[in-house]
Amino acid sequence: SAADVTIPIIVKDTTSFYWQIVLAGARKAGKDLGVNVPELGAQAETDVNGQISILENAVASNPAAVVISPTEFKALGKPIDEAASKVKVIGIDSGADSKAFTSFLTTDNVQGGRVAADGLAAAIGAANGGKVEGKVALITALPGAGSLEQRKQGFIEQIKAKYPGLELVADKYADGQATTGLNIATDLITANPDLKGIFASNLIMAQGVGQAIAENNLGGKVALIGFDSDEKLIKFLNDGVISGLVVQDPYRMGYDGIKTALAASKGEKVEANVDTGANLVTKDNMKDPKIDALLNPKLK
Amino acid sequence: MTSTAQELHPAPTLEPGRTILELNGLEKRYPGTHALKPVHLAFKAGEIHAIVGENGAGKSTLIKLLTGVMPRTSGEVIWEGKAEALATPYEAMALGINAVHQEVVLCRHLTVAANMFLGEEESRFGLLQQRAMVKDAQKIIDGLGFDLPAHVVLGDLTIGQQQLIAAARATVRGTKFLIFDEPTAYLTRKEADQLFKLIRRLKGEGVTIIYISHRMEEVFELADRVSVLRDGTLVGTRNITETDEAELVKLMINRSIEQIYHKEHFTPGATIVETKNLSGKGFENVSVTVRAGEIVGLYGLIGAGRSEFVTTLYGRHRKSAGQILWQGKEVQVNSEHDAIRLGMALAPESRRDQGLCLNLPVGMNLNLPIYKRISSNFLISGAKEKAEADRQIADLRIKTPTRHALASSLSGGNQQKIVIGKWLAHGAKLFIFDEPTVGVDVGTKAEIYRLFSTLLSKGAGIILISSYLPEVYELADALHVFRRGKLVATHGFRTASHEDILGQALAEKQEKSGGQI
Amino acid sequence: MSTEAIPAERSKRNFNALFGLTLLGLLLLMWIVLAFATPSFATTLNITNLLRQGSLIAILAVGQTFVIITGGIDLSVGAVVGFTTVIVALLINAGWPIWAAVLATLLVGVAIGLFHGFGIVKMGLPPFIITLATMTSLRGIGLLMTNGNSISINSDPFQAFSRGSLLGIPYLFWMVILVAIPSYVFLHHTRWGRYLFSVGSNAEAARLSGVNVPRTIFMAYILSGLLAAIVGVLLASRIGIGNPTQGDTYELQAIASSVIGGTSLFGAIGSVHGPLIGSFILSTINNGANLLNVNTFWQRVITGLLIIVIVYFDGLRRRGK
Amino acid sequence: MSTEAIPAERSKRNFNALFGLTLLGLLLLMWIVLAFATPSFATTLNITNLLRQGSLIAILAVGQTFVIITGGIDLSVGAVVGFTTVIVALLINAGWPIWAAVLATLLVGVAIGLFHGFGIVKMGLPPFIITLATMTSLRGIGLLMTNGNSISINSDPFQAFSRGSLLGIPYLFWMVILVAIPSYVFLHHTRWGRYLFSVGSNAEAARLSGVNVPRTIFMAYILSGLLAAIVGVLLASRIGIGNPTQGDTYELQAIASSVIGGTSLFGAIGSVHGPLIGSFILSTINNGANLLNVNTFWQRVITGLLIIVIVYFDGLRRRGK
Ligand SMILES: Nc1ncnc2c1ncn2[C@@H]1O[C@H](COP(=O)(O)OP(=O)(O)OP(=O)(O)O)[C@@H](O)[C@H]1O
Ligand SMILES: Nc1ncnc2c1ncn2[C@@H]1O[C@H](COP(=O)(O)OP(=O)(O)OP(=O)(O)O)[C@@H](O)[C@H]1O
Ligand SMILES: [Mg+2]
Ligand SMILES: [Mg+2]
Repeated sequence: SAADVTIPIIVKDTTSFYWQIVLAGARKAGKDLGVNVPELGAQAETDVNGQISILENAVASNPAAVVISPTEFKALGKPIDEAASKVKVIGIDSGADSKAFTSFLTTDNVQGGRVAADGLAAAIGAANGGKVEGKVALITALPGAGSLEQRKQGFIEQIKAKYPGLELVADKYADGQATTGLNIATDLITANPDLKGIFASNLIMAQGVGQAIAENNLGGKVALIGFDSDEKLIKFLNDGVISGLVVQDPYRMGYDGIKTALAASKGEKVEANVDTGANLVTKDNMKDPKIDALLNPKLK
Repeated sequence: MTSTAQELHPAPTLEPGRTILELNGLEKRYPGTHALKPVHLAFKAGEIHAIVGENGAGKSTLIKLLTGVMPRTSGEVIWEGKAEALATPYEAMALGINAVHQEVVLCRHLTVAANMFLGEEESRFGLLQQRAMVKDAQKIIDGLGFDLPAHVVLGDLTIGQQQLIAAARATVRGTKFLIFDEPTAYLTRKEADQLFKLIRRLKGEGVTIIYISHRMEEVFELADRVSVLRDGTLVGTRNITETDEAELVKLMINRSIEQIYHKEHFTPGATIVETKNLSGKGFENVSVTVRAGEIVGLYGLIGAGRSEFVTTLYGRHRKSAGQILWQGKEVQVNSEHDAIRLGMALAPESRRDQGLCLNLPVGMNLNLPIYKRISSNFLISGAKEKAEADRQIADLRIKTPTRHALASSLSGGNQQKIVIGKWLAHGAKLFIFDEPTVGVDVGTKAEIYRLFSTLLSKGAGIILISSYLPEVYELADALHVFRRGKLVATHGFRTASHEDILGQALAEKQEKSGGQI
Repeated sequence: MSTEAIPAERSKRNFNALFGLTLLGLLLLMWIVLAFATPSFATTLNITNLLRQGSLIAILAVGQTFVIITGGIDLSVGAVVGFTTVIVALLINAGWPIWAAVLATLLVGVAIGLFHGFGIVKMGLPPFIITLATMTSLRGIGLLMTNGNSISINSDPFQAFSRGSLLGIPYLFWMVILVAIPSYVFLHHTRWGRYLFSVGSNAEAARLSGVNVPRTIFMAYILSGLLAAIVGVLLASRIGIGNPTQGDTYELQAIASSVIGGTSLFGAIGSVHGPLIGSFILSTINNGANLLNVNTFWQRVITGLLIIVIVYFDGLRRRGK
Repeated sequence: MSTEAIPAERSKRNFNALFGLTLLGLLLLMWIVLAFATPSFATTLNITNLLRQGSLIAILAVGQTFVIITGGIDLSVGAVVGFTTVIVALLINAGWPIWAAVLATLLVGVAIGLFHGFGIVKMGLPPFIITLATMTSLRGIGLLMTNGNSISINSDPFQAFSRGSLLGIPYLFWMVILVAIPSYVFLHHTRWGRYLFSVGSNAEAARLSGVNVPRTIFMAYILSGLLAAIVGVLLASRIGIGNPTQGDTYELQAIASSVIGGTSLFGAIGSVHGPLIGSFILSTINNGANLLNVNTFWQRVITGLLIIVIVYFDGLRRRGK
């Protein structure tokens, strides 16, 4: 019976809100489809070895299929190959160095970085009478996290290619703490009084940097683009502290991941690659029903 | 005396002769040791009651039970007619019972004054009266005639000085019942006399005193009555006037000793070590020669610089001037390692700080200097390790369940035997013993002195530091007297009187610009 | 072994002041160098930032020092910070008045300290283990309560506190002063402070002297928990969210500040001013590196090297005495 | 104070064995419970996984134990693991033969240990500080070398190692055995092992007894560095990349394993088998929780509680003796 079917989902970092939305989507799919969905994940996005262990353990419990979001492209390659020799593996969010995925639902993080660059340029233009020029900065939550590196890569490429007027004066890494993001941002603003914009490439950094901008009353003067969304960031967006958020569709990723996995485990044919997209949310478009659904996923 | 201390504990108002404290079948078992078999004993108010016994007989254990340091296994303690639980030191203190424990237990990081008042700080509006406490502490120390500063950090004092502080501290607190567990172990005659004066004065004030010592003459000098413990059993209590040393020793060790100081004279051989005008921290211009087959004694008051001299010779501290000649050749001794390689061995004065790894087994402590010798192909030979340790335990009669017991579980005197014993198998040419018989019972003392002779007979030389004049006096072939870091006199075997030597060690009058302690 | 930073008594007190001064000297030196190296360092704005940035760790370091002086360690403080941001956020969002929410949160900190005291004194657990266990569990409980989400705090006055200033000095730094002065008096001028030292120096001797050793240990951990809860409230005010993963590695920063400030991990040596200076030395390194736009990776290398250099010279000076 | 886990001498050895056994008993109990609670626990596949997962921390814990026995601590091991994954990755990608790359990487571990010994012995720095500084700096250097990216290792044989088995036991666990046996002999049956204990118990007494204290301290940190480098190589083989941010918090897990295994952070008490069992207890908790599908947040809460319970009962039993 379907109730005996188990499909674990393994995310990168269970403590982050983004991944909780993915898990919520998966949970809903489990309920809708009558599948048992263990929610697993590493303790931090950089804990590659931890995720490998979790994958090994998940496969050991004989599931119908496994849904995984690899923390590291290369590192998870071999373990996924090994896992795929026993069960069907569905990838979500990020890739891995493996040809063994039955299906792959992804947000292109490089593309997300490009979208952020566009959003930042637009916000700077809007604040400076159309002139897209000045100093910008990038704050990355942690070194060594694959998806953050990809966002960084897309952002820098896009700035270089499309916005010659923008000068990237600082490219900083924090330690995953909102407070550190806040401190770095205040210091950057102090050192560069003419700073025009900041891209904070994940949820927790956007919270910290947003606070720095609010603290110094620089809303509108220093444009800020964040990545992902929660209540706090939406409030910042409403208050004009944040100019825009790049938002993915984690809920759908989780939901469709389980749905696809179930189909694949039954031997049905599934699509090999699905792009779930990255959208720029600003104060102007946040009421669109489609965007609103992204901002307020049905968590429960 | 401080006013505060007396306010805390009302002055004793006791008629002498009445029983103040009674032990009713007091018993203590440690895992593996029946340290105290049920003891019945009554202490009379205002008496000085000595307790003697071999190392490990259970003396300190008895004290620990009385002061609430350890829980008893069974039995009753009756204080002024009332059974008391005495479960914590605080309870004992509240009754006016206090002790100077054998191992000086104070806080080395705190100042002398802070230690004196620990737990009974003077404060006003919740704030410590630090200046007042330093002043009061100084007053207490001065009042007892101890020449020590109250504001320094305790850890900077020598072990003997710390012992004095501990005594001073207890007298402020134990206003009705005071226990001294080997208080003179590290003291010279002068300080001991000060302490005796203090004890007699307290007795005069009606305080009951238990006095534990391995020095018989002290017992006869001070005590009114004496009790003897053997293997945890009380084997007798005597009025001091009705007994003598021979009887007590017989009671203690169940055999008699004709002669404690075993002295054999050997013809001195070649010079082993010679210092020429050696100077360092705490001493200057010391020239001493040690030849094979002789004991060179160093005598002096606390802080006279003897320990500093030998530790410098041993390479633990830097010399500031002078030479060290080893078997006629000048050598640089830059570390203990160099010293040991040359053939020196040092049994240091503080067993707790320098002598023992307390939380390691007895066997490991004994073998520490010779592990190299008892290993082959990297591996330690288990058989040799066992044999060496067991031999020392037997030779020195170290009272321990096995060589695997932790050093910390041994009685004070037995710990001291480890400090000495670990060097005996080492095969050194020069043995330096700094206060080797501190806390060691008469029987074992005789044993140790006999071992000295064995070492000498094998061609070794010995430097013997002791604050107990009879010991150096009876054993040393050459006796050097230290005063304030200088070598002030040298005598041959028993060529000067006790009084002369003591006078030379003191000689406050001739001292013009005496340095600070 | 060094002998400084022992409870202040007469001549020792001078020594203490000197010791504090010289580490302070190092801090001032760093400030002077930075003032010349970058135009933005010596601005009011930046000094305000610096004071704010160092405040949180400074307060934690004081609490940690109490514990370390007794010969213990409190690994949980970072987790307590994260956990209490959640508590205060939930309570405020539930409509509690700010003062009540803050008070309740501080009580949570006290309760955690009590639990540590209980584990150490009554259950005989090593401080490292019980506080490590709390650290792990508390983050788990916080995550359960928030489901990994950040809780946005719906109170502007609450958030305004961390941004405000009085007499040009940010409230956050006022909080450091407000914590430091009673802590100083407590540690160096009351018997309780002295008992902390005595327990760390020789717990047996302290017990024999009638010091209530268990109570002293309880006190140290309760203070550490309380101060961590205060930091949690301040952090929540500063970042405007409750999030149980915040405060990660703060325990390490607090311990490092304390040790840089002259505290001995073997107990019985420590002060209140040392850790404060230590924590501001660490924040100055970060602030300076940001202003000079030092590559983040180099920043780590330099931080490590500076820690070695500072502690080495401080050690030299102290041994010299 | 407990008396166990002191260098094995005869009857002590029985005691030790008993101690080991009883902690081992706890581990076995957990296994039995899990085998009944979940059908997948007692499968070959899962046991293989469990052995692999516990191996890395187990090896680190042994090195950490050497250091802790001397009364020190090595906070750098996690960073050394991350750093050495980078070194071995770079060398292999530069075309070095695997054996040479591995050897060179292990030498890097030794060099780091030497540096720690130097800082502690020659510069007089507290172990906490020098190893904390190395931890910070090494991550920075590694990030500089990789520019924050991961380095893919172009060698299949190198990666195959961590996936392979011999006699049904994964190579990774063979490595634990390969490390544990010489470590056991070293710690409990050579004089160097005895010297570690004596230095941790009373360095002054050890010194006066002719123990070369500086050399002993150097030795402990070199061993810890070397074992951390071994773990770095194994981790690189397991994850197939060099990445300086790997091994985060491993130091804490290693210390916790060691303490759970009966090591005293005050030095002079510890064994080789204790930390091994301790680390497998921790990995069993994780493995079991995953198999039982415990919510990851609950998992943290439970881990913390179990640590308390295990150490409490172990302490009870030991005090009972
Ligand atoms: N903590 C302990 N654990 C186990 N055994 C102990 C402990 N303390 C003392 N003992 C044992 O109890 C016995 C009595 O010791 P105690 O210290 O009372 O002797 P003592 O008469 O004071 O000897 P000394 O003259 O050497 O000081 C000894 O055999 C000792 O080994
Ligand atoms: N760690 C120290 N710091 C400062 N002064 C010290 C220290 N150790 C010893 N001294 C001082 O050095 C001098 C010589 O002390 P030393 O211990 O050599 O004397 P001693 O003759 O052996 O006396 P004792 O019987 O007390 O051991 C004394 O003035 C003492 O106070
Ligand atoms: Mg005794
Ligand atoms: Mg001396």
